[in-house]
Amino acid sequence: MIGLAFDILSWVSLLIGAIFLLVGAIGVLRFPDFYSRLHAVSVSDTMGTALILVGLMIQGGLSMVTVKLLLMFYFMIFTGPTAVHALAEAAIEGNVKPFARKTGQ
Amino acid sequence: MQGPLGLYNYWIVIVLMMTGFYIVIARPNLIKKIVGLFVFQTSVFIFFITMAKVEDGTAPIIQEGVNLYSNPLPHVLILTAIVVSLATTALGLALVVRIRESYGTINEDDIHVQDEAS
Amino acid sequence: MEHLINIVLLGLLMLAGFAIVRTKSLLAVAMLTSIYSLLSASLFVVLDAVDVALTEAAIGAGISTILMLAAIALTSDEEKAPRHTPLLPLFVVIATGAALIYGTLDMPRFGDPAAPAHRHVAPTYLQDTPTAIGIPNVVTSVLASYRSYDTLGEVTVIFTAGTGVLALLGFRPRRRNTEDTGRKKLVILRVVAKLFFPLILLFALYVLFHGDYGPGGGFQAGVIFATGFILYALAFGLSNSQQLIPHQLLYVMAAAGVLIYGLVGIASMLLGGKFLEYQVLANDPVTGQHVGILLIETGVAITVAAVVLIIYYGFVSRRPAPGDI
Amino acid sequence: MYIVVSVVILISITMGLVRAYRGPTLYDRVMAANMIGTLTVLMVSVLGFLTGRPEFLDIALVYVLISFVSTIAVLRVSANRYGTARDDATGSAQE
Repeated sequence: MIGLAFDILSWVSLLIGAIFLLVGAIGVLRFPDFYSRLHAVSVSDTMGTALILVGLMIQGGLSMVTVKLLLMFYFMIFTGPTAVHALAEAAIEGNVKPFARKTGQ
Repeated sequence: MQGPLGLYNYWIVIVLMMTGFYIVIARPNLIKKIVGLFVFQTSVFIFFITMAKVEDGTAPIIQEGVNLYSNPLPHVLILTAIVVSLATTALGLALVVRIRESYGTINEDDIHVQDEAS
Repeated sequence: MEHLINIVLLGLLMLAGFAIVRTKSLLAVAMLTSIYSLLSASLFVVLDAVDVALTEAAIGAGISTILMLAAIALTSDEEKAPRHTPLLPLFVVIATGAALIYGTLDMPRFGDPAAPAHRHVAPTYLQDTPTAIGIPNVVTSVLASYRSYDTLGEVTVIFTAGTGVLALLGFRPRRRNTEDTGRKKLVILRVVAKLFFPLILLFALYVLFHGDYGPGGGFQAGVIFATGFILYALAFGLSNSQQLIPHQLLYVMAAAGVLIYGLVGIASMLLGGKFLEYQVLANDPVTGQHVGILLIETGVAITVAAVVLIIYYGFVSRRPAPGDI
Repeated sequence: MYIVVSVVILISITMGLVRAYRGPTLYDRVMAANMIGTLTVLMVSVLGFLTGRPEFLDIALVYVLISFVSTIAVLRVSANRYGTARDDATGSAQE
């Protein structure tokens, strides 16, 4: 019974994480300019990653696997935002203009 | 998968290999050529690893209760080949940097023109 | 089900290859190469080659890409159109590809357990490794024990490449404080780099010593070690990272690794065995194997780390302007 | 369940690859490469569970580090190459 509850919990977590990843990827593909696409990336970078890793951790149980997943979680929660921040800064420096609506000058 | 369809993996790898080969022979930019070489090398690695795969096998790290492993020998060969590919890439890029310093360009066509002029 | 993932990954690889051919900006090409390498590394995981996947990720997607970026920084970014029509190369490529595909028709089908490649020595390695070598990772046992001559050659190749790059590019030490230390926009990167630097080195040691039991080993550990220093150099500038590890020390390390490897071989000869026959290194043959594998893996890691750093510093220190990569 | 997640990840990687090919700026490509790196890490972790040998997470850990370092590296190169005059000013002011 407890096992089933944990399974359902991890599946829900994995599924919601997958939805976040998909939403982020669609955003990266469809958004009109660089900065909004960067915004979409951060969705999959933080929420999607976190939920999928949590789902896997529930599956892993109390073991070395979960420790490694926690370490990965720690790494990714730092690297993702740092990389995105560096990207945004480099883009500003490289004179990438934000998207502006053509009619409302 | 039975019949010739069971070979699809090799065919795709050959397409990849030819992509790299095309970049090497058709593009005049020297760094692009090295990228082509890199693509070629990587597809050769995929070719070998494909050959090592055994249906329903698992990674060749011995574990209780597992009987069928993939072939470890190609893995060893490719592991060392990847390290050699690093060595060749680094040397090639160093040569490109030196060529750029003496010719002022990394375009093969321009280098030929300069060579014929002198 | 794994077939599906396999096919999709191969399709993505073709897409990436096509994008590499079509893209003109070399920095973008380097990015696409990194993606190509990451994708092939995940393909290796699907095909059970975990050690290879680890190596490809660290070397192909990591160091090779960084070296390409450093070379592009020293040369130029845009690619000129070729002067000749691509028809002849296209013809050559298609003809070669057709010949190769014709050649594959006689090959055993994908994943066939009865293929000749799986019949010859591989079963012996898989069967004997737990008893004769005593470690679970067969790839490490073949790499470091059964075929340790090969690996010695490999380490020498790496050493030679380091020497070659050093001869071609040389090394120009930087004066201190010529670089942009303390620029505000790097603050976040610097904090994260400070946080990660010791962890990366620790992780490299884990990969080195855990290589007997899981994916890993000397080559990967050396590259990860070097990656840690490269991250430091990217965040804090070249001269600061050279204070951390002076280049004279790197020369010594590059040679010392190969020497450790060779000396293990000579030690086993002096103790009455053959060259690189580890059984004689301890009272118990299995313990001897353990000791030998650990020693030579350490030697490999030292050489690889030193050579990768020599190559990286060689490229970066050639930039005249105060710039970091 | 793992299958569903890995298929979703593969679809997302495809979208990222399309973005990396289409550009239009270098930064878009770097962003796509970074995203593909993250997705690959997740896929390798999920694959470990799918094949029943989850102890191979070391590979995923290496991927995290490598994709981070190469993203930073390309940004530093492009900053040195395309950076505005502001960059050089601070550099020479300190010399």
